[in-house]
Amino acid sequence: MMTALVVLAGAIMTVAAVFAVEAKKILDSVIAMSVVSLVSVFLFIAMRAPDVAITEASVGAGLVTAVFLVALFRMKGGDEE
Amino acid sequence: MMTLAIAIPLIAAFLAAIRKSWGYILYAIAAILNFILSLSLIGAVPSIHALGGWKPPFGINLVLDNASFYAILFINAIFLIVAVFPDIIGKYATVMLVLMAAVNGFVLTGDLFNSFVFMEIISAAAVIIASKRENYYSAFKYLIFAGIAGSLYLIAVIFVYTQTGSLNMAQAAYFSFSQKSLVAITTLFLIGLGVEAKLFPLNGWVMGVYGGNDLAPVILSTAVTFSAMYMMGRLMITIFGGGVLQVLYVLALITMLAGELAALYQKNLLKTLAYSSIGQAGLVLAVLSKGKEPFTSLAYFQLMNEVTAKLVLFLVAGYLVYKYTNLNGIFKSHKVLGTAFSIASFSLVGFPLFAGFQSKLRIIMEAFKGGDYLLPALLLLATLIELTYLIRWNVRLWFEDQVEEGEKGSWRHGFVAIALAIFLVVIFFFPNIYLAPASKMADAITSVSGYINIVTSGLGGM
Amino acid sequence: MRRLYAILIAAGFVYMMLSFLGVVPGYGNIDLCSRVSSSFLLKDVSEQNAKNWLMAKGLETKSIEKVYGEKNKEDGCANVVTSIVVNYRSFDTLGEVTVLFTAALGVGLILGGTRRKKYGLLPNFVFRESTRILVPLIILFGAYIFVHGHLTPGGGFPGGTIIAAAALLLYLADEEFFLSKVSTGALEGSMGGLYVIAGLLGLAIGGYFLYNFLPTGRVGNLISSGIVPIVYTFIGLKVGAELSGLITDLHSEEG
Amino acid sequence: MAITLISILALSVAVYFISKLSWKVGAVINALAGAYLMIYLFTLKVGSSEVLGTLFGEKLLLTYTNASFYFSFVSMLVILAVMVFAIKWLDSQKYPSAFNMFLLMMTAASLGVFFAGDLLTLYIFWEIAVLSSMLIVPMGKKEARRAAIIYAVMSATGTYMYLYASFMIYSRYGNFNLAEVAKDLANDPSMPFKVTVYLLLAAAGIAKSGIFPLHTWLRIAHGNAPDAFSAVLSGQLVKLGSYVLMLVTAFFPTLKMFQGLELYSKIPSPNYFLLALGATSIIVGTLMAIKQDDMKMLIAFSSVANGGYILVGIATMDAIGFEGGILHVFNHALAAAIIFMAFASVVYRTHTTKISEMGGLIHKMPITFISYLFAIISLAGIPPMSGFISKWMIYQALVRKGMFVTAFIAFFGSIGSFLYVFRPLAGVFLGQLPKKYKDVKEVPAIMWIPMVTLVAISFIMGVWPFPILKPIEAMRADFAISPSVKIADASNWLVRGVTGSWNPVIVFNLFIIGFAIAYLLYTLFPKPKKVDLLAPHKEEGAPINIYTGGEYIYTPDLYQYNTKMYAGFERMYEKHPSWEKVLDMLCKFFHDLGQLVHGWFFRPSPSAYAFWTVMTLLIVFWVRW
Amino acid sequence: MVYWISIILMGIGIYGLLTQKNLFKQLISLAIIDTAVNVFIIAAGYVEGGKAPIYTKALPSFLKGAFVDPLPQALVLTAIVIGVGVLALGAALLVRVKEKHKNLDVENMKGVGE
Repeated sequence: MMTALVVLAGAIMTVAAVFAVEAKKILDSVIAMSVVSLVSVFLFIAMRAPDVAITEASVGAGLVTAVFLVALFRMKGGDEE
Repeated sequence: MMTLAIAIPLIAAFLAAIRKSWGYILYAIAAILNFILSLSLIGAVPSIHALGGWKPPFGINLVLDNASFYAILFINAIFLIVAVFPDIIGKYATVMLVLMAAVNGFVLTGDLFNSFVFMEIISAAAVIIASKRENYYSAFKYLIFAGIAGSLYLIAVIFVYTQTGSLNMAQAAYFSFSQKSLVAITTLFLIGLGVEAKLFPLNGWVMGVYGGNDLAPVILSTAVTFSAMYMMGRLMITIFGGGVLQVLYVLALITMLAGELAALYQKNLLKTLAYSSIGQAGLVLAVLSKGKEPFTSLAYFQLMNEVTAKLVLFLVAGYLVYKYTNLNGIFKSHKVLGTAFSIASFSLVGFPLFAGFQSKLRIIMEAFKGGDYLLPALLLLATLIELTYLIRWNVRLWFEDQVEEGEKGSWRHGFVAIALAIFLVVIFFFPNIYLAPASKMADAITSVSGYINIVTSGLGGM
Repeated sequence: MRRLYAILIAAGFVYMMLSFLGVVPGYGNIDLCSRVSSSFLLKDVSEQNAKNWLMAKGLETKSIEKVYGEKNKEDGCANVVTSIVVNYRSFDTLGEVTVLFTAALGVGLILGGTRRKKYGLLPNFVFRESTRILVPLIILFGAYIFVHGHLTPGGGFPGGTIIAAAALLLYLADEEFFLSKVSTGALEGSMGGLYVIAGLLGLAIGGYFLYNFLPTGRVGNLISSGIVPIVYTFIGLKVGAELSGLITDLHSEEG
Repeated sequence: MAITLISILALSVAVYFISKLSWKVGAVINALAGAYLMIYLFTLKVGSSEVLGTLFGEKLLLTYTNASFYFSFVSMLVILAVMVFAIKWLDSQKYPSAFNMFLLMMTAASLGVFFAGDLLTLYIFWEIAVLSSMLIVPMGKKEARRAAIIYAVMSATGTYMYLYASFMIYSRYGNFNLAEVAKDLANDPSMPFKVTVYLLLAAAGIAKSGIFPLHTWLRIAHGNAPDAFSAVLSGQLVKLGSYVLMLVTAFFPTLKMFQGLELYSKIPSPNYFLLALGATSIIVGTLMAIKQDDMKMLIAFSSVANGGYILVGIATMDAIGFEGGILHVFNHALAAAIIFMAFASVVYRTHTTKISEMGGLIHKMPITFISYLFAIISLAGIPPMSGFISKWMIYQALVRKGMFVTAFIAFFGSIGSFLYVFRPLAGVFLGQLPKKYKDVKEVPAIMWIPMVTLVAISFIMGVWPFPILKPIEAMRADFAISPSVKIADASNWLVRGVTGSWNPVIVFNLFIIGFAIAYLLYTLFPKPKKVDLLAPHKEEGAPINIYTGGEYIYTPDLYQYNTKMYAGFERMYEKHPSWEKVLDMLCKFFHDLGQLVHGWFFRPSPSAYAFWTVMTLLIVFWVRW
Repeated sequence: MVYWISIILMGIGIYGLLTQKNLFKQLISLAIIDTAVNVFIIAAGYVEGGKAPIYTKALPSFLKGAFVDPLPQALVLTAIVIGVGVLALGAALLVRVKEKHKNLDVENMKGVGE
């Protein structure tokens, strides 16, 4: 059961990571990156690391995404020109 | 006591965050205190400090042996010298304080993960310093490099942990790794440290960062480089004894030639010097990678000479490049700065009467004694190239027809530069000022059992 | 073509890492007794013979003694990760705080301004008002997380981030909102200073920097584990202030 | 010796600050120091030895030998003359204080080179000499800045080869001491080692004395350096190279070292290689000198040729050749110094070095002219002056060894030298005086006295060469160069050669008689009338020039007869292959390589950085796994 | 298993660094590498059947297999925060790069010079 979930998480992460790298719009990339982070939170929980999971969820996924989005917003879309 | 070397600048940095205007004063105080402190530490060599009272393999420990003692002494002296220039430091005083704490910590620490943390602080602070004068793109490139390197370094640390079960350097030094794990660990560490140590081809950031403003080269090419070279020796020689040194040797030789060649092509003074510091780093690494005694001490001797000379060169160059747009014949108006610049560059080339002569010739001599005919040949070729562009710059700055009116120079720059330049001449006549510390450092670096002994005997009271 | 090469190189990297995996013990199949963490778990670091450890002898398989509810078991943290982060390896955490401090400082130096940058986007009324209600709750939640760091998962960093999230919310909700850099700076500076001073107190009292000089109490109690919750509070406030400052900097412009 | 050298080095720094107050005082102090050193040379005892200090655990030795004496004496002669000359001349210079300092520093360092008893000491003083002279060169014309760089690089190329070889020697024998090394080399069984060391050591001399593959710096450096300093460069510094070449070929027992490698008439092939380089330099120097329009560059190329003569003489491994070569050091030093000082005087007054822009200065600057005339007679090797004797001795050696090709080249060089020395003579001193130099005066006495003194010495040594041959004989005895015949025979007024002997006194008397007859004829016949080149017909008042067949001359420069003086001869090798171009290409190659490295590794975007990082990782992994 | 995931993620991150010309994408690739390394570290401390290293009233009786390794978790905690610091710094730099060079695409950036 757990193994299957981990495999699924891995698949999601891989797809999201590829999408983050290859997406045309940077906004999509940032969101895909935060998906990678969020799914990694699941992996951390699966590996019995609740502290890390909380930190990754708030700091890694939350804050980084927020900072990236604000920065992106400030630049008014890095990929349009 | 030795934790104070990290605590003082750190607390000063936090205080400086409260009021920005305190920055420079706090920096100056911390630099002075730290220098006095590192001088006073001589009585404590060798010893360890277990942080939080937790014994070494469990907790983090700081190791003060001859190598780390002289390294922090040298590094804090550089920070003290930089403290003379409030106009260079400007609003970057807080960052400089953090950097000071981090470099001291990086040198003193006896714990692998802790060294990673300090390395990351160093790179973060260095990126900020590099972004001075709107040099953002170069700083970003540096950040990407440091990011990759940091990740690889972290993986290497974890590999060590899975093998030895602890993060302690002394334990890693004692532990007998399997051949394959040693290869994995040292390869990753080599790349991780290579970025800071300017190993080819991981040194692409150097040109942009050193060439972009006046603060970055002054501190990054001196104190940070010194700490990186120290760590290179500690990890590659003391802790993981020898495995990767042949590869390092080859890469370092390429570094030396590549740096000098690129400097030959470069037309911007700061960038030329940046490349030259790559070349010199290559030389130091090549000698260091011999991993045996006379070479290690000579590597640090050469490093000290190079760092002193580079400090002068970058101080003068940074000052002039941002004061004038056309540097032709500018030394006619800045005779003192010019003299210091010339002396430092001659020392770098290795003309007699200057410090570089002592270290370079000793390196050649020892290499021949060890039956290595390649290193001297390449060293001399690199020196020839180095001489070409340094003489070119000297001639241009002294003798070309002056285009811009010279202004009155800064006495701080003049005083510090000429004092250091005279010191370089003094070193030629009394090389032991540098050579004795360097050989003590080298003794400590090359002696694995000595390092383990320091840690285990430090456990006595616990 | 470029992509093909990139894939080849990335594949080479993956191959290398997989080869390196051979030296790491298999997934989930590790022996804690050979690692220092066993002592962290058992809270018997001070009883271990460090010299033997250094000589890589390790522990024999030991049955776990009663830890929960015991008095004066070393640092007395129920959450072993916290006990490592803030006690056994507190120095790393000091470094970590410094990295964040440096980053916030750097963002301030690179972007910092004295005026709010306006985008001309007016958030709607519901969002703005609900934010006002939510913010105190969020801050309280953050505070809870770092105060309970030694008992439950979480701690100073997530707690601080949650506080910063409140600040972010305020920025999104209100075009005019602008935190004073002086106040956040003062808070982060003083908290960081207090952390170092706590360490120096340890040096003065116990002879070791960051020494846990307070009584550690019973494992599992809120008032336990000496300076750990205090330090985590410092960290939480500091991180909160720092990240709020960082977000402020991202929203500011030179004026 | 040690104390003297070090105090002179220290004095040089003091001279800088004194010169800041008054450069004239500094120049006088320089001259006094030079005079002191000159006297000091005669007080030293040959064979005495001193320890300068220790470096890397090795003693730095100073040894005073006959060779040291001879070379130092020649150097001091030139330097002292220039130092006196500079007392007045410096007022035309931009950096008098620095000039004084570096000149004195260079003097001390050069003496250090000649006194050096081991390879390391020689290297140290050598580098100081190069460094201080390299800093004087860019004080000259605009081009001089480039010249200084080229000079430094060429010199360093040789020096680093030398350094490499000295450490090879040290790692093998554990010794830097020249005498010991000579012994060890004689007994060393490894031929490749000996050949390598020999050639690498010689490289320093080749670079310094401007022998063929590394000769290009002479043209640009001598041509553009401050005028009086060109005299030192050509007269003295180049002789450091000759000294090293003498050390490696004659002081090291090459005949014994390279036993079995004899190529032709008992000359070992490495020596023969050097000899061939010397011969090539004679050709290149002569041919290029003929082409030059700039008088200083012309003499610079003649220095290449004369360096070739010296090397050919030394490398013949024959007693008379050796003596000829060494004597040529003296002759060329004096001649070149006089010529460059004469040029400096001309430039001091006219501010140009272009031959085609000058003319007719003989009436304005007669003493300079006389000095120059005597110097070129010596340089071209025409009998009454000393230059002939050394060349004659070299020919003798070549004939004895049966090296007719080299002998032919040497003769050719001699003939060529008639051509090129005549060009400045005609262009600068003879012919029409351009209008702008109407008010040119002779240089002051303090400037011409050193010139005339050197002329006198050169002249006397031409008539009575035995005093200067004495130390050379002693050197030859020291180095035990066969055959050990007596060459300088003072009691019979003879210099003994192979095909005959040379009696300089008789020759001198013959020349005096010839000169008297010529003078008689000159006074008997009517004197030519002097007219202005553009003189119009006074009678008609029309602007018609009487010398150009009805055409008015718009550009009189073209009709100056020394413009393209040897045009026909030059046309023969107009499109000559230029070694300078080859070296330029080499420079460009390194430059491009730097650009490549820069572009590949340092300039690019973060992607490329990631690429190199991962590639390095993979390569290291692949190498080590 | 998790090792594989993390290593493949690292590979993707490196692929991103190699191919993407947009600086923001490169920063994102770096973030992915960071995450992957964190997963790797936690995986190196996982014990099959172990519990989270927090003491509660329900006590295990043996050390072996009772808990997962807490040390890597502590390290990752630090590493995450460090990563965030670096990434935030990078984002701030990018804002300025965009302002100064008008574009984040490496090939279209203006005024980068040599």
